[in-house]
Amino acid sequence: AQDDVFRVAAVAPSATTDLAFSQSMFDALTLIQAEMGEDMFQFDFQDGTFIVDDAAVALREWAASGEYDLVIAHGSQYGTIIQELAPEFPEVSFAWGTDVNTFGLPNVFAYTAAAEQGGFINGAVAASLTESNVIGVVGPIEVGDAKLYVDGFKVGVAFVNADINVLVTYIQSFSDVTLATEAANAHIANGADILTGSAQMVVGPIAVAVEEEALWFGTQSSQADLAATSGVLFQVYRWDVILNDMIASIQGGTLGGESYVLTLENGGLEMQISEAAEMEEEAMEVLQSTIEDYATQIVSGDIVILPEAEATPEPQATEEAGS
Amino acid sequence: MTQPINQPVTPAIQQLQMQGIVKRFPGVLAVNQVDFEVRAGEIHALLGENGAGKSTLMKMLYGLYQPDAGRILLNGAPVNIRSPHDAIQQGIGMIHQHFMLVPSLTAAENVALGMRSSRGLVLDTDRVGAQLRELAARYNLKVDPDIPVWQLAVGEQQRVEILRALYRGAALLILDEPTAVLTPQEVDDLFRVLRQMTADGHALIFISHKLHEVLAISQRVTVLRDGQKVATIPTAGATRLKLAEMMVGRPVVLEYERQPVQRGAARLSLHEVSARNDRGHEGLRQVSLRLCSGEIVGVAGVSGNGQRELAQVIAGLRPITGGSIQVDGRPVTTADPAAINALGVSHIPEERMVDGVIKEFTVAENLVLQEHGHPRFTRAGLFMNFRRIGEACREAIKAYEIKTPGGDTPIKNLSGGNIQKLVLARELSRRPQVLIAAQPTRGVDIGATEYIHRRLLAERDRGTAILLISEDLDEILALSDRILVMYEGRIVGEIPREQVNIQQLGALMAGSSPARPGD
Amino acid sequence: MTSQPHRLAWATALLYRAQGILPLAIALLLALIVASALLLALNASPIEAYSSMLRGAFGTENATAETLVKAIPILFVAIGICIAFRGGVTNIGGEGQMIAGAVAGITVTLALAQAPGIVIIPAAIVAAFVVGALYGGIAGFLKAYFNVNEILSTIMLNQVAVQLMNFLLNGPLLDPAEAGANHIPKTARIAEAAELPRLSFVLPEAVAGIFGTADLFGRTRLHYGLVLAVLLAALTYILLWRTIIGYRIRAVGESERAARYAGIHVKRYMVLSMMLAGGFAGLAGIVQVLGLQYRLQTDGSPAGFTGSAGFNGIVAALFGGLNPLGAVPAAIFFGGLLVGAQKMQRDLEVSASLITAINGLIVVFVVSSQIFTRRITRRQQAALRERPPIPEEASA
Amino acid sequence: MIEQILTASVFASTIRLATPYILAGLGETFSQRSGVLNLGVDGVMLMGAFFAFYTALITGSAVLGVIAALGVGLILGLATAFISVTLKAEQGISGIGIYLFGLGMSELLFQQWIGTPKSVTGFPDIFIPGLSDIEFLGIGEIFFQHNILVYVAFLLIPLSSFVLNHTTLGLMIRAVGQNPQAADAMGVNVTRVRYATVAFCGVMAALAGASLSIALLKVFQQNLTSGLGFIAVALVYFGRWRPYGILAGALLFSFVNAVQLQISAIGLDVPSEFAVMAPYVITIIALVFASKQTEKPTALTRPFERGE
Ligand SMILES: Nc1ncnc2c1ncn2[C@@H]1O[C@H](COP(=O)(O)OP(=O)(O)OP(=O)(O)O)[C@@H](O)[C@H]1O
Ligand SMILES: Nc1ncnc2c1ncn2[C@@H]1O[C@H](COP(=O)(O)OP(=O)(O)OP(=O)(O)O)[C@@H](O)[C@H]1O
Ligand SMILES: [Mg+2]
Ligand SMILES: [Mg+2]
Repeated sequence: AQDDVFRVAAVAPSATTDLAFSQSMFDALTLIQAEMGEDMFQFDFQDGTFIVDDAAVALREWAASGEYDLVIAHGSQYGTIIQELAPEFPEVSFAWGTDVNTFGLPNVFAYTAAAEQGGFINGAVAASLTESNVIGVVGPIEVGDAKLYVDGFKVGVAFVNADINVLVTYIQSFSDVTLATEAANAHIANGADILTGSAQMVVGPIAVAVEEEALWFGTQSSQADLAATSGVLFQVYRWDVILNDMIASIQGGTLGGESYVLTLENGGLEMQISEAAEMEEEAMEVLQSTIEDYATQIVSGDIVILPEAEATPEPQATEEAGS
Repeated sequence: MTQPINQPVTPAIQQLQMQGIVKRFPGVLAVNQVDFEVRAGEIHALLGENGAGKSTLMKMLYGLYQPDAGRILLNGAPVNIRSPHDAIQQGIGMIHQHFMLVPSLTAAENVALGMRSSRGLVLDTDRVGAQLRELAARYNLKVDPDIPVWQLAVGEQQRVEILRALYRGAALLILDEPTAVLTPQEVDDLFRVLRQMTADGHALIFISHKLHEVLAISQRVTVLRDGQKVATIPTAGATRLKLAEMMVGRPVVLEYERQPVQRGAARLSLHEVSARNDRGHEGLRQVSLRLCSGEIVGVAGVSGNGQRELAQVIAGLRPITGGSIQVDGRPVTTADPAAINALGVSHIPEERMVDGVIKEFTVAENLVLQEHGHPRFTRAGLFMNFRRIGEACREAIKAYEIKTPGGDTPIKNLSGGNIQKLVLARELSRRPQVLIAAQPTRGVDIGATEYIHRRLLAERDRGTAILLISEDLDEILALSDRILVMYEGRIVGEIPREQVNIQQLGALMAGSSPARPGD
Repeated sequence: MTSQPHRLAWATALLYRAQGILPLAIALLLALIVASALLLALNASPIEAYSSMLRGAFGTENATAETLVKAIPILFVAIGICIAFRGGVTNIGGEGQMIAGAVAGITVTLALAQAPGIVIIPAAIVAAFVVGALYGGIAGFLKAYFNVNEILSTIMLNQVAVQLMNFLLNGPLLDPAEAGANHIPKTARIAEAAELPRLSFVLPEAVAGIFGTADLFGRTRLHYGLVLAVLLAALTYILLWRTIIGYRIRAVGESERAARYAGIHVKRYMVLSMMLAGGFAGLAGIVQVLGLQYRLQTDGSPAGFTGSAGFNGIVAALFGGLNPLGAVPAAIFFGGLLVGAQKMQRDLEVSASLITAINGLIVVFVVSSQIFTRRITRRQQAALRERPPIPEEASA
Repeated sequence: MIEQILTASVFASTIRLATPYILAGLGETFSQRSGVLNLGVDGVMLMGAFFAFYTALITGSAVLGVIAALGVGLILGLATAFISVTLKAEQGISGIGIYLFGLGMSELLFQQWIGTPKSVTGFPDIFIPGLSDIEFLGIGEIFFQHNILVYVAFLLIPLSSFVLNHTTLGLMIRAVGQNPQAADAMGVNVTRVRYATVAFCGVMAALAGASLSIALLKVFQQNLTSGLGFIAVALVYFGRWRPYGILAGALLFSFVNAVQLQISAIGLDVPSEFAVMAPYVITIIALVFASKQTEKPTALTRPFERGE
């Protein structure tokens, strides 16, 4: 941009209030704006563009306008668009996720989240809290960070107690609350006393957890308010962490070529304990320390959650982005 | 939506007058300055050709249309009839040209429809049914209130309509072409009922094309032509010829001179053919017949005794469950309509608006309904050849005196008579060996009827074998060389032209017993 | 609309269209007025909103291009719907048939990756049409021979299709590069050669001035799918109103009984209409892939891929009077509506939901206005009927 | 194995899932029986769901929530009637328009008035005294431990069937859908009847929405129904315009859904895509075998013109 205001534009597939994927990005941008101030940082956000071609139109227009320092396509389904668009507008910096593939383009950032890490911790903690030794998981489609989270969660549970039965249902939809709710009900009926899940339709399962007084573990955004006393632990995507890095390198003249991964290590993955959860002081402290304990082990590599092939890939750094 | 009276009331209409009535439809002046009057205890006949405006005039009386000008007086007092509901309230009932019954409902339900129930919100069809039976007994009409009307023969359906009007206490009853579909016996019964009603003080309006009926039943006749009133005259002293000329506006011939029959080789033969009807019952039972070139064989019978099924099996429109059919000695028992067409069999279907034409299609498109794929009307066996079709259409329009703005007009804009002429033109233009003519002049006026009859006779003299299926005995008698009578799916009698007598015919049609089917 | 093309029919048809515009315009106006209330409630300026909507739809070279791009799949579906509805079958299965076509098409495209475009593209298009037709044919067959209501079956089959796609994109068709556990369900990118060429118009200097570019749509995503769609719209018009098959399809649609009387195999033609409709929807699917997305990808929902073109196509077809030629402007109208709405969302930073609501209002108002259009038409037909009938010297 | 899948809770889940389909389907049945196809059901459901939820959220009363839903359903129903009966608009299109409007408005209002997903107390499950603890075959759990709207839905089935077949109103509805000209000629006010049924359809759709947002799910989110209303319309065809037919369709569809969820819950190795697909496939197959000739309302989607 001409002036010294840093301008960002972003598309996201669902609503900014979805308590999940899209909200995580919106919250991050809002946070950055709060930190840098309105006069230094502004952003446009188009939500609900689950139709890929609608996103394409927005991204192209923003890129062509030349008014934006960074154009974000927040959704792995937008990758192809970026791949086509970026070469046409070499002076514009693009970012897309969740993925680590920059297509070897100098003006494309890629970002993703090592969801299995928080998944592991959620799972381990859940394992230590379950009394029925049955835990229910409601997932959307068996792909992307949803799958990573669920896989990590299962490993975490097994890490603590291999006998615990983890029931997993993928309902093949990110949005079908009714199906998600009945899936959760099925888990409860099969003895689950703890539920978790990923994507925006988890509002259904959360309501079930509240109703059935089961515990809820969340991911992507904090669902503490909705989960109320059922909520325990949430893995929150702090995109602001990596966005700040991107902004820095853009201001430093590097428009892309690098990919970022939210991890416990870089603070991009934040484990938030629900305030609403009714826990005694010491229980709280115990929980705190166990979480930190697992975190350090994961960071140090003492705990390997998933085999190379199944885990979140390492960030790529292309030579342009090198120095 | 509710209707207070649930018992026949004593008629309250002494006199009804329509004064200076005008009704315009887009492009048509349907009714033009017509005065009309009917009194309690009289039957006033309304005569006119297709499109003369009879139905429209009556629909205004029944609140279905609003007059553009003129007024209606009940017992001298002006009334405003905005809907059928108003008309019913005023004690006016109407038997429509196209029956106004809901096929899926029983007779009792059809009567109860729109009336207040004696059980409040809950239906009382059983009671209605019982009362219907009483009423039917009083007028000596036979109906079963408890079976869906689609299962009733046309005559029975009409009885239901009449009973419904009586049940609702109609003091003035309009009957729009009530006899078009009845047998002589049924007509006689109807007339008996009508006379009884007038005796009870009802006022009746009777619409028909059939002059002898008008002469037989009415006290006064009003003739309409092109929406205008020609005259109102007392029936006494009027003659068929006079009325016919008033209707048509020119002298008409009511008897045809005919060549002696030149019976040739057998064209169509059925051997013990059986078939199911729409209700899955046996509609045709071991029917055998031979049809030779140069003759017209009439099939008489009360509607619903298998005539429809007979025409359909011959045309290949209905699968047969037994027997065999041959055209020119070739078996066509399992052939499809296209193949049978190609063998030179033409078929004028009974329900012309449903089977015979496609309403939304143009006159030209309808003219090639079966032959649309014929080399004559196609290019490269793939495209329609509209130039050729257009030519053929213009010829047909001219040759058959079809009144239409042109070949590109949707056929639904034509009058019934002209649509029938088009069907006739289409079927005859294929120079058929065999012609199945089902109810060829139903609902068609004198002018057109006369024309169609002449054409059929000409075809016969040309050597075509014609099977004439009709519920109009006059037509059967006027045209047939032989008459077959159908009853309950069987051919119950054959009478050569020379030996016909009405009583015998009627008896055969009624299953050779006073009782009629459907009872 | 008289169903046989004829000079006079054409003249009047044009006249109808001309006069039909008036109620349409009023309806749009009313819809926008009502929508204004919504906008004001969200303290957004209606004027701004609508001007940005217009700009977003046709304001710039790129906007116009995007409108056309959006219209392409809608038009393909609409063409098929014209055939189906004319043939008397109600096809609500456009979404599923699009998916079926796209899956088949991309499979062929990837299989032929090495072949030249001249081979791949036609092969993919044919595959998409055939499989779309077969998928649509299921509903047609069930209707004709098992009397299964096609509205029910097509609605259900939409869901079946999307699940099949999810399965295939997670397994057999998954992009090898996406082998990782956190893969995204998408196919490999199609070969450059398989891409539908971009469509642009080289303008002579004279005109270039007006458009401000010598290479109209040069830098946009507009692709040759548009040409194909418009071409097929014209061909379908001919099919329906100039050929024997079209005659039979329409006959079956208008009156099954009369069609049987005419010697037409009614059931066969029911299935055929449904198959053609499915085939065109299939084309809509593959053209989205070859012309725009370059790979097939799912978010689990049909709309994610189809953009609801399978439904919008129905509305466009009905707006177009179930006439493929009428469907062309109708589809573009919808394309503009959808693209313009997105632009409005960006400019005013109102939520996508407001846009959806406004689109709903516009559809309702426009369709409600057609009663007035019909009245005008009827008056014109009456005028037509008043022309003197053929003189009849033969009579009397 | 089998007893692992066909647990009482699966049948209970079937009953719960069937409820919105039954409510919406019954309304659509009345509308179609009178000759009006209402494709806007899903949109009206969403509006009903939202207003029920919002009212319950701010007043804390689920009952008021239902009343609000009924109100908005009535308004939208009357609007639909005006569009398709008075303005005689092509019912296929106007329905989609109404759907889009409801879809957008419900989400918009949600964002404006509520913002982020919240949950409400909603209707609790009512354990029918005596019946709810029948152990035998899990009868108690299956039938007698549901929220009030579930009971309402199932009670409305015999009621609707009675109204359609044994009341003067029902007779008028059937007649108007079969032969409006005849009904009109008998003094039935076709327009009024259709307004009544279409308005009722709106009310029922809204109630179906409420049964999701404040009874079954107790949350609201954009596009909460995700197309459920369209399935409900399809089930009307499945049920051949008869209330008990709707019941059969809704139960079949929901049962297969409940079973597929249970199957994946207990970890049987069925690709989830095929599990999710099952209800749709089986509904079609069932219709193939069930199909005799249907008694579709003859005048369906045909506007009424007097004297034609
Ligand atoms: N609803 C309508 N719209 C337009 N024109 C109509 C309508 N109803 C009748 N007409 C026209 O008005 C004229 C009178 O029609 P009407 O039905 O009254 O004739 P009719 O005397 O009853 O003929 P028929 O003996 O065939 O019943 C005809 O030209 C007809 O085409
Ligand atoms: N030689 C012909 N003479 C008269 N009519 C023909 C002829 N050929 C085709 N037709 C007409 O074309 C229609 C069907 O004939 P055709 O043999 O083309 O049917 P088909 O193609 O075998 O079956 P389908 O009707 O399903 O296409 C019928 O209406 C028939 O009247
Ligand atoms: Mg008449
Ligand atoms: Mg007549």
